[in-house]
Amino acid sequence: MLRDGVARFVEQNHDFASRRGLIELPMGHSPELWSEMVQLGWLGVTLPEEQGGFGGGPAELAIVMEELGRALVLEPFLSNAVFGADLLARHGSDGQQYSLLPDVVSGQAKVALAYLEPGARYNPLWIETTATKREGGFVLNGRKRNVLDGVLADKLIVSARTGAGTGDVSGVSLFLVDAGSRGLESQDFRTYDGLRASTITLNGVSVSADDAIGAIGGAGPILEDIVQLACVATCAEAVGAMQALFDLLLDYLRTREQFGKPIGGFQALQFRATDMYIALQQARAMTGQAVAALGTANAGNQRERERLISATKIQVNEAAALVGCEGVQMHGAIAITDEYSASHYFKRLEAIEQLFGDSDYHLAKFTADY
Amino acid sequence: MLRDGVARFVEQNHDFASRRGLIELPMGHSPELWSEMVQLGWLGVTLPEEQGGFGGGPAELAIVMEELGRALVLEPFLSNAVFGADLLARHGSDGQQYSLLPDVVSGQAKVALAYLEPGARYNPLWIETTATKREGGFVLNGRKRNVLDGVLADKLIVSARTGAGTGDVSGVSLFLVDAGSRGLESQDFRTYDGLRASTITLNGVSVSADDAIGAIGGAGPILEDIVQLACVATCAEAVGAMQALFDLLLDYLRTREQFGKPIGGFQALQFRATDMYIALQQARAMTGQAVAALGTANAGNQRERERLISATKIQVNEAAALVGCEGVQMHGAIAITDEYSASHYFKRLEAIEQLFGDSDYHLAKFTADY
Amino acid sequence: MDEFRAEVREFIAANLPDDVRDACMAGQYPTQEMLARWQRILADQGWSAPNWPVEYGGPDWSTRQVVAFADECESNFCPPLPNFGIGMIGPLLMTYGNQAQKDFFLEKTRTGEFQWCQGYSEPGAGSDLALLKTRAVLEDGHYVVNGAKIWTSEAHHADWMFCLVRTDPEAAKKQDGISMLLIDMTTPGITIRPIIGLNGIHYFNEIFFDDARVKAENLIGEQDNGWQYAKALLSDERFNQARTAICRGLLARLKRLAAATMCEGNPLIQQDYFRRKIGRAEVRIMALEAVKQGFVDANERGGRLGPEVSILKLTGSELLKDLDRLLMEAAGVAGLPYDPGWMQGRENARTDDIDAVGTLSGFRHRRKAATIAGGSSEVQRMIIAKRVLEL
Amino acid sequence: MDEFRAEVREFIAANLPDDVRDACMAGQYPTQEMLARWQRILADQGWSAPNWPVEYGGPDWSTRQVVAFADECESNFCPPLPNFGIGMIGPLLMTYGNQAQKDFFLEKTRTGEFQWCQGYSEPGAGSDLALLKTRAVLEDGHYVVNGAKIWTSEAHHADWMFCLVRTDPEAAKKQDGISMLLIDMTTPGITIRPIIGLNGIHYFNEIFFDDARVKAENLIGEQDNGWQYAKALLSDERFNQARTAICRGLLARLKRLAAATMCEGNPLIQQDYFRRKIGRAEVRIMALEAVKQGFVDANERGGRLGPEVSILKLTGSELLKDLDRLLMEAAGVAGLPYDPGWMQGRENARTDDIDAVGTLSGFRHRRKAATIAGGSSEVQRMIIAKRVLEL
Repeated sequence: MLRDGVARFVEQNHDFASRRGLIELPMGHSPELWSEMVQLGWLGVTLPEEQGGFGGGPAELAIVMEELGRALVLEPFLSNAVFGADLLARHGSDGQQYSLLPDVVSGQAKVALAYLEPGARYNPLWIETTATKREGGFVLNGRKRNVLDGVLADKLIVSARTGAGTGDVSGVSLFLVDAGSRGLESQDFRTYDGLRASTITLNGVSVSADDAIGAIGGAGPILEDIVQLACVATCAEAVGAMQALFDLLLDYLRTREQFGKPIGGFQALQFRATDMYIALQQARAMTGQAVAALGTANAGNQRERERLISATKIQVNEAAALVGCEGVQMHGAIAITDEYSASHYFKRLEAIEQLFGDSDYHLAKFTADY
Repeated sequence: MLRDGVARFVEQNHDFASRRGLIELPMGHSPELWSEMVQLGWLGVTLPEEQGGFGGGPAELAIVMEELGRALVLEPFLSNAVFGADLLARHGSDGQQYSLLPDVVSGQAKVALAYLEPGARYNPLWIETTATKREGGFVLNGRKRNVLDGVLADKLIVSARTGAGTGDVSGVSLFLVDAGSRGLESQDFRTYDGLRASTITLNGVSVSADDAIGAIGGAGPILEDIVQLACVATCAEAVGAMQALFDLLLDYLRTREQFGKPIGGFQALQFRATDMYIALQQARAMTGQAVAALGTANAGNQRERERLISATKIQVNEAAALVGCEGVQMHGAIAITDEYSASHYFKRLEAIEQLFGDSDYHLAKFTADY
Repeated sequence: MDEFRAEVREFIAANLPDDVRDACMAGQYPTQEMLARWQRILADQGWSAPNWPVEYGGPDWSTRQVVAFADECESNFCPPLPNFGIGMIGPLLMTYGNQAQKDFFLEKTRTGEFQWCQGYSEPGAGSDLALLKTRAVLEDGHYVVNGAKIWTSEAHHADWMFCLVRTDPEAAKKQDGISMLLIDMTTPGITIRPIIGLNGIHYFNEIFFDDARVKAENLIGEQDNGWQYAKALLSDERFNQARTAICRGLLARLKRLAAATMCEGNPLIQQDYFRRKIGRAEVRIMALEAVKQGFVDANERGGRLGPEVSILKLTGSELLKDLDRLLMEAAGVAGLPYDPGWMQGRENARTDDIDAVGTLSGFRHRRKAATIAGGSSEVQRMIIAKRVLEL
Repeated sequence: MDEFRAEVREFIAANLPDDVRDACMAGQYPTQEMLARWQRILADQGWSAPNWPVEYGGPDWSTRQVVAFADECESNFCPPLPNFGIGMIGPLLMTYGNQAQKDFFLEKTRTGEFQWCQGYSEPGAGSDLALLKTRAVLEDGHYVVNGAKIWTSEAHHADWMFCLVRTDPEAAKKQDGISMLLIDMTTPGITIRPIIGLNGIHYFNEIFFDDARVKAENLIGEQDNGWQYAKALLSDERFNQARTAICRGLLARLKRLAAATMCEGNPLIQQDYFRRKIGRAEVRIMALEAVKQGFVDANERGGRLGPEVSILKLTGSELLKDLDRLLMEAAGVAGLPYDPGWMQGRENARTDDIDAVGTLSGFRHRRKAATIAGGSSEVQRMIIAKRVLEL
């Protein structure tokens, strides 16, 4: 039901031609489309009804992400639904829930998460940015990279270290920082898959103690959790994108003729399409299990859940590489142009492989207790 | 010329049926065939003419190995030509060259190399066997595994440590040990590819100082060199075996019919055969370069040569895995029987992957100076 | 489900004979006597036919329970149950057999008194079953059978064969005109030629029929309709063909072996590159399990499983092969020794053997058949391409 | 050979303009002006047509020298020479062109005054060149050309096109009845539609011919015989298609990038798993080089190279693709930023850019065409399977 609604909305309001146009805009998305999505209440998809949400959970989030992935929608949904609404609803202070959360859910305030650092590669806990205590608050110094949707954000959520060593889970704090703060510099750029991200430099940016999300020094697990949720949501997006690219390819294989017959009649291509199909089924099934595990989380099986999520990202990445590469190769020349959507799917899938940890990062996590 | 001679001899004196019979014999080879090979002088293939050899080098050795590999000959050629004749001719003392070398070249005395240890995995310098000095000689204690052709050997060449740490290149000595020595125990077994190997235990085995090959404590480089030569020779064997299996498969693909046409007409199989062909060409070309590098060796490019040999083994292993596995799979059911030679090629190729270092061992060596 | 698993584990602990477990743990083949003994023990408990309904002596378990049972048996070193009898012909008889056939065959199959083999493949016919040539002509209440079957697993231990034969060579479509007969292996005119496998062990056979007379009452269902029954069987079989339990068993063995194998002073499992290989394999098992679970769930909800179930056989058998290869890789040169005699339990284990390394290659080479027999990987891909992807 | 290489290196060091080298080092596309400037410098030295004989202004190098020259140019950040002109049409004209054509085209091609494009692929014809439909009809000493070409690289910078057209639509075999014309790109009736590539940059084009009149003297060789010339060209091209020099360049870049990329406090290149990936790629390059060297040696000995040379295009392009992917992997999220404008040299490099990471994806996505254009990997495999393996 939710799926049908999202799919119908996306189909009616977004297409590949509009995507190509939006990429060229300075902000890289459609304020109109975004505002309609917001009005449909999607940003509260994981929030209880009393917080203005749908009363859904990871499963509903995954449905929206999958449908957005299918259509390659450029809007900043992940940043605002996960790093904004979901994070604040679960971990925001009373004040933040009262003042900021409604604005986020209603699209009045846009949020981005600034967590990854140049030396971290993919580890969210590798934090060299410091938060030094000062009267009434903290001063932030450091550098964050690949801040997704940073160019749009009113508020940045910044991870910083208030104690312990660079890679430790303890001593981590999260702060809400105004995008226009003094000492905050943002270098915005396009990414190769048509999105926007920023490098953020913090030079003595002041925040108040009230801007902390979660306990000072105790936000490490919160950060890990939210990155895991985003990781699984991105897996769902990838499944949608892979399905769309695969459908496009199947259609092409059935209709495009060469050497006197549809190219789908060539056995080598049939076998490769079969391998793509299998990879996609596996990615979908694993993502389903990871979503379910997030939905029924309890403290007892945390490590098991972490392993499942890493395994899922590995499997999704592998499928994304296969479906993306073969989706271009088997289409042939048409797919190496910007005007045919296969190329956009390919680039998005390749970018997703890097987001929230590549396969090697997750494989190290997955095998940590061997 | 040499190649034609070897090929003709093997074709006339050995076939697959005889191989199946020989495997079941206690010694696992044919004394008659062996004695004819010896009489043709093959054991001196790398020796100068004044030492009773052909005046050949690594290139000629590789030719013999390739032809033996093509026919899956079981005879102990590598042990006696490389670890016997070649090693003694280059590094044996005057006494050994006078007394033992002629016996080895003429097949009067058989030799095996006992160098690999249980904890070493593939590193020839990982030696825990000790040689302790005693009046007039040394006492050996330790354990060696996968001693190829050990069951046939009159003399074992045993690596032992006379100094330095377990993995060091210095402090390594090589000794000639009578197979019947007191304190030497041999557990002989069949390997899955139809050869014979032994586990050797040395419990206080006495050797005289005259039994050392090379300088006491200085034989590490000799051991490394001879293992490298054996490694390249085995690559050549693999090339021969792969070519034979691939030819067998091509013939099958062209003649075997299914679903109304030769199975070689199915494009998926065509593409896979193409990949096998490419892998084989690459393995052959790399082996050729490694052979050439051994033939023109000088001290200056030793590291470069070592890297080339490691790269060659990696490439040969990869080809062996592909050609072996696909050589069985594409044949289908017939190839999973003992009575069809494809299964023997497959097993030999898989065993070769482990001999003188698997791909991961060589990859670590290859990338050591990154 | 956890309770159910615990019950199974307890039963195994109390009832699996030591000698049988030891053979399985050591990686040897259990002997025929061991297999029969264990099937009898399970039969007495009502568990020897996990997928059968209670009216035929089965436990009436859900699909989920059947899967969990197989998993516990495998991980606790039980010998396998005879798949041809329990997994295949039993259910087929329940659906298509007549009352007399059910009465005569089912109970004895359940207890293990009747062992079965499957007569499908023929010399020269390869993966294309519809080409089969073995003829059966009805004469005086008997089908007179002439022809040959090949790759017939365990035929030399079987009492009965379910066999596809051609009864109407004139049929328009080559899939038509085929019938399924139940054939007593002691029938005069049947000869068996052993085929020695890749691992030097007798497992496959070639079977020759020379005017072998089979009672007409041993026809399943209708004459000339055998292709339908064979197809129904194949699709029932597909869950088992994922072989997730065996894969889990091999993974556990791989971890033990990598922990016990030393690599220049450190256990192999501490080497980053090898951990990653194991990890990749575990992820693949999880992916296979996830896909299989999806089919199991759909099946429990009453959905009809289509040709996409071919994924399970295809990925399961490929994974099995790769796990076997990883085991060989972990063993290194320690995996080279191999003796077919010892693998069949005729001699004692080598004393310096780490975790049954001496039979690793035997299993690897036996299981090389997994991607070829029972519909090769190529055939599975053709099925998916044509029937699922409609290419 | 070492001396020769040293001579080339010295020349480059003394003559390659700084701005050109800088753009190449930064991973940008050199501009048309830069390409022309460098070609002119090489032409003055007699090196701008390395594969040409001395009578046409070439250096008369051996195959080995040509390969070494390309290698040194690539590793020392020179822009590439125009392959369509120097590598392809030049040699073709020497063999099949008449004297007037040689006089008119060769020298200007050598100096870079004439730039070329190749009119082979057509909309809808894909990898099967023999299906081409563009018609040319001889009327009053002119071929009147109608039809369209697609995927025409760099056509918007070209002065001339060598173009396959159909002159006899009635020919019995579809490979017959094709001719090769040299077409002035300023001819009335020619329009160019840009095709923006995967990386957002204009590189490919679609070319429409609408009664474009080409002088009959611009026919190569004989009418209806063009397929033979195209085939000859393709096989000459195959050495270059191994792209070993580019692969070596990418490998060096990969090592630099992995050394500069930090991974939780350590350089990525110190991670065992990543070293092994680089190592595997280097081994693959060595294997490609070894196979190529075999062909080069055979060629120098005067042997005729058969269809097996397809290996070089196939493995070279696949390797290129995998190296590009490894570079992206090494860069991680640092490889995400990308701006087509900067890649074309319209803006300055980002100051925080490690080793030109900001154009990595641009090259990767540009080179995704490598396994598709000029005979896709699928076509190469078909050639090997049919013509080498005779399947």
